[in-house]
Formats: sequence, structure tokens, C-alpha cells
Amino acid sequence: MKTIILAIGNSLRRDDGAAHRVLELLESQSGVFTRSLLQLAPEQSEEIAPARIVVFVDADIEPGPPRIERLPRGDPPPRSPLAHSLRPAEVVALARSLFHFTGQAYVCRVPGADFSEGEGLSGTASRNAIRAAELLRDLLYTPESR
Amino acid sequence: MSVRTLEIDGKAVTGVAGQSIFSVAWDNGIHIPRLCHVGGVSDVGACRLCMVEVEGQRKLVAACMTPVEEGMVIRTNTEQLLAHRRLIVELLFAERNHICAVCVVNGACELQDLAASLGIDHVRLRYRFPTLSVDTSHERFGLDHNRCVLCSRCIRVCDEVEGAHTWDFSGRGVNSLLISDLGEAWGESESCTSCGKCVQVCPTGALFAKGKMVSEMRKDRRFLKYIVTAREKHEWVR
Amino acid sequence: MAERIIINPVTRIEGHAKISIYLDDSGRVDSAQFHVVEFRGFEKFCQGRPFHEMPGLMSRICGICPVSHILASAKAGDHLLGVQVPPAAEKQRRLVNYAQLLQSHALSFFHLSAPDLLLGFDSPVEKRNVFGLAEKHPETARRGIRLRQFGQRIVELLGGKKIHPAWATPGGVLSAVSTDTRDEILACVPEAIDTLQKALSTMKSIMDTFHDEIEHIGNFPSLFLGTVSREGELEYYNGLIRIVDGEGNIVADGLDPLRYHTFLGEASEEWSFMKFPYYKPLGYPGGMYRVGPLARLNVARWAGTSLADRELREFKQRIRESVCQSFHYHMARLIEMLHAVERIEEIASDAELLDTHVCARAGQNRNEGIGSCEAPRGTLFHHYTVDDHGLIQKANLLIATAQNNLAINKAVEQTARRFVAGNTMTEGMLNRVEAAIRCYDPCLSCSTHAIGQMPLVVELKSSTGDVLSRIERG
Amino acid sequence: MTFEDLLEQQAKEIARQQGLRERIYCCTAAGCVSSGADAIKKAIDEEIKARGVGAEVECCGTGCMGLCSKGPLVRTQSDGTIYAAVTPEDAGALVAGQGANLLADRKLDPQADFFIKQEKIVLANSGTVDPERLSDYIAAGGYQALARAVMELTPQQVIEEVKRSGLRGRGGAGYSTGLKWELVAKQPVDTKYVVCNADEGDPGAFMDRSILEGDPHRVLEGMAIAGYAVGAQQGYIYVRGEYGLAIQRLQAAIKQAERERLLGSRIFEDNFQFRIDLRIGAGAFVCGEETALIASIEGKRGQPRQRPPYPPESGLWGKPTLLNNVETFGNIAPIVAKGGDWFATIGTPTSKGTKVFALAGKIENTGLIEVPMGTSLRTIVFEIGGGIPEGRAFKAAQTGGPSGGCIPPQFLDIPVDYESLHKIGSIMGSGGLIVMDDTSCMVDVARFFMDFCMDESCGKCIPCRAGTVQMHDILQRITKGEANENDVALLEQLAKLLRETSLCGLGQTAPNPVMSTLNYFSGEYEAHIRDHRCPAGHCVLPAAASSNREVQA
Repeated sequence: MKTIILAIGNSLRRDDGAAHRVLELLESQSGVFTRSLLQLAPEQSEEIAPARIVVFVDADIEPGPPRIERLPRGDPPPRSPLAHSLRPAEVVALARSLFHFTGQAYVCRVPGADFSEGEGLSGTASRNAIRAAELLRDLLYTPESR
Repeated sequence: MSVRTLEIDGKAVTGVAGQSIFSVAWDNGIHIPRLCHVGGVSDVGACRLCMVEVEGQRKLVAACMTPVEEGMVIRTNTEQLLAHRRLIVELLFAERNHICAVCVVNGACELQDLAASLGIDHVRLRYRFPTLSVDTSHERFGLDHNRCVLCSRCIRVCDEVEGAHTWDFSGRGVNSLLISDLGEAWGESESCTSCGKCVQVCPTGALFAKGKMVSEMRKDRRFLKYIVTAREKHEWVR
Repeated sequence: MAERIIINPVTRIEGHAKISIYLDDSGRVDSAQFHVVEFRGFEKFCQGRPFHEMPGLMSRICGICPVSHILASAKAGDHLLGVQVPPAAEKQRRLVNYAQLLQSHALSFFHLSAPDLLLGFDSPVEKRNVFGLAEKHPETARRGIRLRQFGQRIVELLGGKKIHPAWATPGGVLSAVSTDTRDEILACVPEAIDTLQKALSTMKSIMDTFHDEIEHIGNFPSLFLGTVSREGELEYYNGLIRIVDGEGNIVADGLDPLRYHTFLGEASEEWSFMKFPYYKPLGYPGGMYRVGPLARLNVARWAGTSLADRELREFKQRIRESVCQSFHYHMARLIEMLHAVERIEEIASDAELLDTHVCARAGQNRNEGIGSCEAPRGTLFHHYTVDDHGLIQKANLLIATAQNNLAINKAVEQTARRFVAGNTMTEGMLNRVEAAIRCYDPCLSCSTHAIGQMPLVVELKSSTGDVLSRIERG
Repeated sequence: MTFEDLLEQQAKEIARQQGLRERIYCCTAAGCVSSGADAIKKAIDEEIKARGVGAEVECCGTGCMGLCSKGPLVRTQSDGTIYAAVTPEDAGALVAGQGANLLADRKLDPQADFFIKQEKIVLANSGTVDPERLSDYIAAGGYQALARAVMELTPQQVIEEVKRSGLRGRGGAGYSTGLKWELVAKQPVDTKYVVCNADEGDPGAFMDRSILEGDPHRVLEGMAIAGYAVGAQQGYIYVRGEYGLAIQRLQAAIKQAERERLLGSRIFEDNFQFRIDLRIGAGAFVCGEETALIASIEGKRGQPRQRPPYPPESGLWGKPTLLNNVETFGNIAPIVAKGGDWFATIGTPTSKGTKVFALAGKIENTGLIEVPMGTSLRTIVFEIGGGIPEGRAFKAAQTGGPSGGCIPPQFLDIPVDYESLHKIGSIMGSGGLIVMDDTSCMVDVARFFMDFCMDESCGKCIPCRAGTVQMHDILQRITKGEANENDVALLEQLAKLLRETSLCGLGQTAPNPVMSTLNYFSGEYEAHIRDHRCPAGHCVLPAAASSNREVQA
């Protein structure tokens, strides 16, 4: 019965690394495993397979409040044919069909404002990371009721 | 040696006359943040990170420069002090081009540690992106002005311990720049003995051993104590 | 009235590119362009930095093949120092380079291309992807993932971090390999070989069904450039450049990669920020050449390992008269992976790998350093000019995807000619255009250093710029 | 020289001057020199020569007469009239004693507020003695205070006198001068120093310069008395290199005083000895800070150091050092001569004596004035200063330079003293007083002073070095209409940081102009930020609408 949180993004692209900040803000808790990644690859489908809950935390270029969405079941929509990284829905779909993943999958979006080269988050991303961490606490550290 | 009894963060502690608040706190496991202080050379009180509150005193005092007094009541980590420290570190990050991800001391940098321990997740100030050079003219060492925080540790260790006084500052204010001799390239310096002490005491990756890559360099923080102890007590112990 | 189709793919950290297909007045394809529309920033970023930092910096260029950039960069550093790296260091570098090849090719083959190949180009788009593959061929999909993991694991074991291994440095590498690491690597070899042999046999069994695609997707004469050993074997780390023509004849041989600028030119086009490298003696654009898996198999006489040699012989017989077909990049990747696993086993079994002398010591002895190696997508060159104190004055990176740039353009154009008709776009047509590009598995992150998440946009435009139809994908 | 010699010289010089038909004082301070005073002095001298009246008419250059905006100024001794805007062509009339008739239109009314509302102690000799002649100073009673101190008083008595006077440091901080002297005197160390801070650096301030140029011996005498009182034998004057004339006159004055044994060894035949040397500053504002100034005299980089220890305990070369500014030393001789009690009758209960101000900005009578402490700002600006030109409205008065604040109209009636100014967010400072009218943008004023502090920060401590840069950046963006409310919040946080954590006074007080304008003129900040409008019409801002740029995806 475990929870896996995967943070995705490149911290050399400022707010693209917002997800990593969210992980730092979360207290470690037994049964919750976290991992920071530059991008998602097929092998993550095997990693998440044993989890009951998996959350993908990622920066979002769309403005707005941070939010957590449940990933719908079913096949993910078609995608760019040249990409080398996978999207959360694709990792989950692979995990379901190849590695018997039966848990719940969520995406936590952390909107950013500045994706230029460099380090450090913008104020927007930083605030959103704090809020996102709170949302994740509500989701993960209270009994599943939603 | 007369003893002074005082209170730091609610803890009763003792120090000897002449000892700094910083040092007494450190002896008692209270680690006040600092950047310009390094044990073994004189203090200058330049970074202002170790500012603490002393009850009954109107102004904050720099712990490294203030001797303990009998009955002092000191607080080292109030909200206000933490806010000040955070802003000071933010000022440093915005002042020059610190990109940890490509820095030789990434993971072993005092500035980075400070940011982490103070919970700095972003810089509210505008980055200045100054155009600064790297001096790799020295055979063994390099100086990257982009990462220099102007703490003057190198200047002091070179002057006081090695006795060469190769380093100093030129310019003033935000245009201050660490220079060797009279502004010659480090490799051309006649006074530099290539002892490397400056490199070891540098809190960031500004002074580095050449040939190191990202995250590869680790600085020897204990050598200075070794030298000073050897000098003062004639004991050669690590 | 001429029309234009634009394909606009951007993903997480990979570059931003679009494809324009110009239609003439009669609605037939006139020409095609593969644009890269982001500005290069990385070469500028390096200026003024000490060259010792370059491998670390370069590993940040690309999340896909950081190892290749680290190696080329470290080798350019070796050159600046004027040293030979210790044997153990060279073995480590080779080992990781093979591992990198393995993980990159595994992703390309099993996750990007296999759905087309195993499910068919005309199967419904919502099923013709890695999930459809997982549904229909779960064992293949699982094995593909495990194969990739094997490569990643080696990079992680030696490089420390999966994403940005900064273990190689001018003069060698940072640390020695332990016996535990070696044993772990060796234990994974049999399954990897089995996976690859199964995939090869499947691939061979279905090859004939792609007659149309083989014939019309990127099938045109061009030069092929790759690195070979002195004996003419497949070589990825340290060899000489050989160039063959579309019929397999050697055009140039024994070229020193350190002198790449004497035989390779770099043209530019205003519609793309990506360079257009060409073989100088034949001029631009006549000197178009291809690099990567197919090019390497075309220039090499032997693989140099037993299982791969058997496959290579069979492959060469099969493609005897069709060396130019881009479609065979897929098969070439499988053969290269098999070869890589054999080499990994070979190196890991060599006691010298464990030697603890892993870095040569020297000061800077030159002002210009060039490093090259074979990256998964083709030959990679790093060329640094430094001042007397080792600070980078100029960095020139010649990247595989850029070297295939002309060929990708050509392939897109040719594919479009065959499959595009009328001024609306069909799925099948779009699939083939994409497939033409996918043969080269282009990775734009190091070509362009851009970021963003933009949908794949396909636009059909008239000569006056009117958009006739538009398709967007994720 | 003995005391008797001194009195004899005084009598002789007074008699000589009284024997003249006319003594023409030509202001040769920097302000009048810049409007052509040198040519006038030369024309008068030539006129005297041409008419052959050298025995009965004398012309001498003097220090500042105060009303710089009306210069060049010339005063005739015979009737005490001051003439404004004098030209070389007027030389004939002046030498002939026809000034009252021929230059009647340029005669300044001696009953004007500018003159009668002032009270001159420090500037008493300025404009009435020739600063290049020791005998002029002696004729005015010079060096008699030193003689009294050395011959009649013990050092402790001198200190008591100074303490009783209630004199406070005129450099800006207002620390009790007597207590400071006592602190130095108490140190059980043989070698001590007296240092005069003449590194006047505030923009628009020229009080110290005028004193040094107009009455250099006054400063030397004050320092010598201090040396006697605290037990020092060596003094230094740290004067900024830009003050060429002051340096020249000080050098001449030191030489004259040494020749007459008023400085050097065995002063007034006593065992007291005291030397004074000049040290020329290289133009760093921070060297006005005492520890930086000391470092600079020692030949080091002019950077402040942590206090304590304060200079009275450990100053120059680690020795007890008395450091006062020019105007403070300028008050000493009168105090010792007339007694501390006399001095204490002038001014307010907590701020005794007078204060010299340099009036500048949008004010009719720009120039140098000296008023009793406690004079209201209104009196200074509207009576002595003659009000705002062109009938414009008074908007603010800036005191204390880059360390001070802007005082809005509602405080025009407060008495100008240390406590009152501090209470309303400004400081006395060294005496710069810049008046602003309704065309001055207060945000831009704050930006101007922050620009100054940023340039002058020494760079040693982070809050000042990097903080001034960031504060300046925010202020600049406000004036350009590129800032938002968050920036103002950040500005306030930075101000607090600098005030509470900077190493020296430069950084600690650098936020003052910002804070006082934010306090009293917050509407101007809001107008810039919210409406992209500069109420004073000074800043050029883009229209509010154009800032809503489309963000490209």
C-alpha cells in the first residue's frame, strides 16, 4: 500500500523545476516515496506499478491556481510523434497494461511564469509550489474520501 | 581567564571574557549562520548574517564581532532575524551569476547551504546579470568572479596566515572586485605563493582548483585550524 | 496556387520544429522544409568558462543523450591537455557510451517506432501507439522497457546520476569501477541479448509487408558518414571517419575526426536556425550526407562481435541494392543494440576495467581541442577554442540531428510527394511524413535548446498563406 | 609666542586697520569665485595701485559672506555695507569711497531678514578676516582661547567648559562633544590623536568648506585646544581632495601658526606641544564615516569597521582618537574664550548653540547661514531664505543629505534641533538643506539619493552593497512606471534590512530619504505605480494602457 510522487522538470529552466520544489516542501512520511525526474520515460511505468496512489507533479505553462486532477482511465490521447518523453497518462496506461497497475493516478499542476534559462523559481511558481504541497498533503495524508 | 555567564536562545551558557557571541554560541551547539567568518583569521563583520538580538540593546549586533558580557540575554533566531538573513542571501544570489547546476562546488557550497537552511526557494529581487570574467591564469587555481560573494576570507587568510597579501579588493560598492596584487592576472602575481589557502577557505566556487568539474570539488575546511593550532600551540594535530 | 503544410512539434525540453510542405498549383508537392525555429543559446552560454567545466555543462544540453555530449566534451578536453587517457578510463567511457546507445535506441525502437511496425501504419491512430502495442504485444513492450532500463542502469552505476552523469573529465574519468558494479552489469546481459534476438527475428519476419514504405519513405541516394576502427569495424568511441556513397562505394576513408572542418562545411538557411552540414568536396547541398545507425552499418565492414556480425551480414545481403532506404534505420538500431550488448559484456569481462588509475594528469597544452564520438543518432563533434588560460573562446558543436538535417528535409519532401495528394490532409499521409522523420529519431533539444509544450500542428497553407486545413496533436 | 606677544600683535593689527580709510573685503569663497570674484579682487588691487592710495585703502579676500546667490559680494569696512553682483568695473567707485552713491542699487539691506535672523558664532570671522593672514585672525581675538586653555585651565577644566556648553557633534549624529573628549582624555595611554573630519560629502553641502576657506585658523585653534584637553600631541585634518582652496589655505595657516609657535612644540612657552598634518581624501563619501576615515589616514582601503570599539578607545593606529568635524572644532574657541555657560544660553534645552546650514535648491537666497538651534524651518526657508522663487509652492525640505529625510509643509513650524528632526524621520546631518517646490518629484528625489548611496557604498557589507542597488532598481522602475505594489513592499523590507543590519552609518541611514518620502508622499508613489503618472510632471512614464503587452505563447 504505497504512494509514489514523481516530480518532473528541468531546474535549469527556472519554473520548469517547480515540481522539485513541491517535493522538498513535503515532509517525508512512511509509505510515501518520492522521486525527481527530468522527464518521464517508459521505465517509470514499472516503477509506479506497485503503488496504490501515484501523483505526477509537473510545472504548467498555463497560468492559474495549482490543482490536482485525477487522471481518467482509458487510453491517453494521441500525441506528438517525435517526443522522447512520455506524459503521465501514457506512463499510467503502460503501467496498467504491462505491469498490472491498479491504483489511482493524479496529476498535480504547478503553474509557472518564467521558463527561461537559469536557476531559481519566480514568485508565482514559488507560491504555487507551496499551495501545491498543501493540496498534496490534503490528498495524501488524509483518508481517501474524494 | 574570567568566565562570563549568559543566555543564548533561552539556554544558559558560559564563555570566557573576550570570546565572541558567535564562538560561545557555536561551542554550545547553537550555529548562527555566517559567510565572512572563518575560524583562524580575524573577523570583519561584513556579511551581517550573524546579526543577533541582545536584550536591552537598541541595535542588532554582529555575533562574530561582539564579545560576550556577563548576563547578556541573546536571541539568534527570531522571525525578524531570519527575514533579514533570507533577504541578505537573496541579495547575494541576485548580485552575481550563481548557477549551482554548473558549479564545481555544487553540493558543498556554503552559500547554497545557507539558502537551503533558510528555506529560500526563490529570489524576489531582480537578477543583475553582470558581465564578469573568470581568471584561470594561475597554473593550479581559478577565480570565477561570477561566484564571488566578496566575503574577504581569501584576503584575510592570505594576509594573516600565509603573509603574502596577494588578494585585495578594487573598486567599491557593487563594483568591488577581488584582485591579485595590483590587478594583474593571478598567474602573473609576484606575491602569490600558490599555497592554495584562499581556495580552501572560499565559501563558494569563486576560487577553485583547476581541472575540477561540476559538483566535484570539496574544500578542506580543517586545514586552517591545523595551521593556527600548530602556530599558536606548537601542536601538529588534525 | 501553391499550398503549404506545417507540422509543429514541441515537447517538454526538446526543440521546437515545424515542417512545411509546399504544394504547387496543381496540388502536388513542390518541396518540403524541416524548420528548426528556436535560437541556439548553448554555444554562447559556454563562452568564458574554463574547459574543465564543459563536460558538466554539456551534460545539461540534452536530457536524451547527455553521455554523448559528456564524452565528446571530455575528449575535446583530452585534446586540449594533449594526453592519452588511462586504459581503464577509456573502457569506462566506451562502456557507458554503449549503454547510452542501448537506452536511446530502445526508446526509439520499442516506444516510438514499434507501434508503426508491429501494428501497421494504417491501423487506427488511437491504437497505433505504445499502448496499443502494450495491449497487443505486451511481452515486447515489457522487454523494451527492461532493455532500456539496462542501459540506464549502467549509466547510473558509472555516472552516478541517471540524467546528468558528469563522471567523465578531461584526462579520464573520476572514479574506478567496483566488482559489484561489474557483476551487476554482466548479470543483465543474457536477457538483453535474448530480447534483441527476438525483436530482430520479428522484424525480419514482417519486413516484406513494408514494401511501399521502404520504397517511398526517405529512399534517395546520399553520402553516409560514420566512424570505423582502423580495421573497418563498427566503432563508437575512437576511430576514423569513413564516407560511402549511395551504392556503398568508399568516397573517403581514414579521415581524422580532429580535422572534421577540412571536409565538412556548415551552411545555413534563413528559414531554420539549425545548421546544414555537408561534405565539402561535393559542395552544398550536393554534399548531403546521413549519419546514425544506418550510416554506421553502411560504412562498417564488420561489427566485430559475433552475434551482431551474423545479423549485419544478413542485413547487408538484404539491403544490398537499397542501402539508401531510411526505413532501414529501424533494423540498424536493433543490430547496433545487439552489438552494444556484446561489447558491454566484453568490456565488463575485462579485468582492466577495474583498474584504479582512471585519470591522466596534465596541464593545458593546446588552444584548440576537438572531441568526437558516435552518439545514438550519429557522429558528434565538439570543437573548443580556448585562450592560454583555458577559458572557452568559441565552442562549436556539430550534432547528429543537424547532420541529418538535409536528409530529413529530403525524406519529408520525398514522402510527401508519394503520400500527399489534394489540399486536405489524411491521417495516413501525416503518419508517413512523421514516420519519415522518425527514421532519424531526431532530437532537437541539443540542436536548438528550447523548451515548451506545444501541440503537434499540421497546417495546410496556400501560396498566399491561407490555412486550408490544420491538425493538432497533443 | 607668549600671551603678551599675542595681545601686542592684536593691538598692533587693530591699530593698523583703524588707520586705513577703507578696507574692502572681497568674498573669495568658492561661490563668489565661480561668479568672477577673482577678477574683482584683482581690479580693486590695481585700482588702489593706480590711484596710489595703498597707504589708506586695502583690499583683502575673505571667506563666505553667506548670500552666495547674489554674488560676487564685496563689503566695505567703513560702513559695513555689502554690495551684491559686483563687477570689476565697480572697482573705481569702491576704492574712491563712492560705493554708497554709485552702487546704491546693489546695496544689500543690512536689516533684511537674511542678516538679522542669523546669529554667527562659527562664521563670525567669515567675511571679516582675510583667511590668508594670521594677523587678521589674531586681530579678531584669535588664539586667545588656546592661550587661556593652556595657561589658565587644566585639561579637565577645558573639558568641563565644553561639557557645560552642551555642544553636540555637528557632523550629524549629535553626540555630546564634551563627553567624547572626556572619553578620550580618560584613556590611560600616552599616544592619542585628534582628527578633524573635513571630508564633507553630502550633495549640496558646503558648510565645512566655507569654514576652512574662510577661517582656517579657527579650526586649527579648536583642534589644538582639543589636543590639550585630551592629551594628544598630533592632529590630522582629513580633507577631501576636491577642496583645493581649503587645502591651500589650511597648509598656509598651519605654516603661519607653526612659525608663530601657535602650533608645534612649547606652545605659549608651555610644555604643551601639538602638530597638525593634512591628509587628503580621494573622494569617497564613506571616508566621512569615522572608522573608514581612520583606515584611510592609516593608508588602508577606506572601509568602515565594526564599532565598538569606538575611536575614543581604539582609533587611529589603535590609539585613542578624538574625531570631530570642522564645525564642531569651529565652536571650540568661542566656548573656551567666552565660557560654556554663555554658549548654553543659545539654542534649545537639548540642542545648544547655533547651526550652519547650506541652503540650496528652490529657494531665493541660496547660500550659507548660521542660526540658533531651534529656529523654525519656516523662518529658515521663508524669512532668511526669502521663500520659493517664482511664487511656487513649498513642497519639502531635505536635511541630512543621503542620510536624511524630506520634511513636508506640515512640519514647517517645528524647531530645527536634533530631537525634533529625528522625530519626523529626518536628521540634523551636517547642515545641507535642500528646498523643493511642487515641480520636484519625491520618488525621483529618493531615487537620486539612493543612486548616490549606491555609488558611494564601499562594498564591504552585503546589505549596503547589494541592497542599495536593489532599492535603486525598484525606485528607478517606479519612476519609469514599471513597478507594482509588491515592489514597494520589497522596498520597505530592504529599507528595514539596511537600517538594522548595515555595518556603518552610510548603509544604516541610506533608506532614510526613501522612508520619509514613502511616509509623507505615498500618494506620489501610488500615482506612479497605479496611474503611471508623475504628479510633479517630472518623470516620463508610458501610458498605463501600453503596459498590458500581449504575452506570446
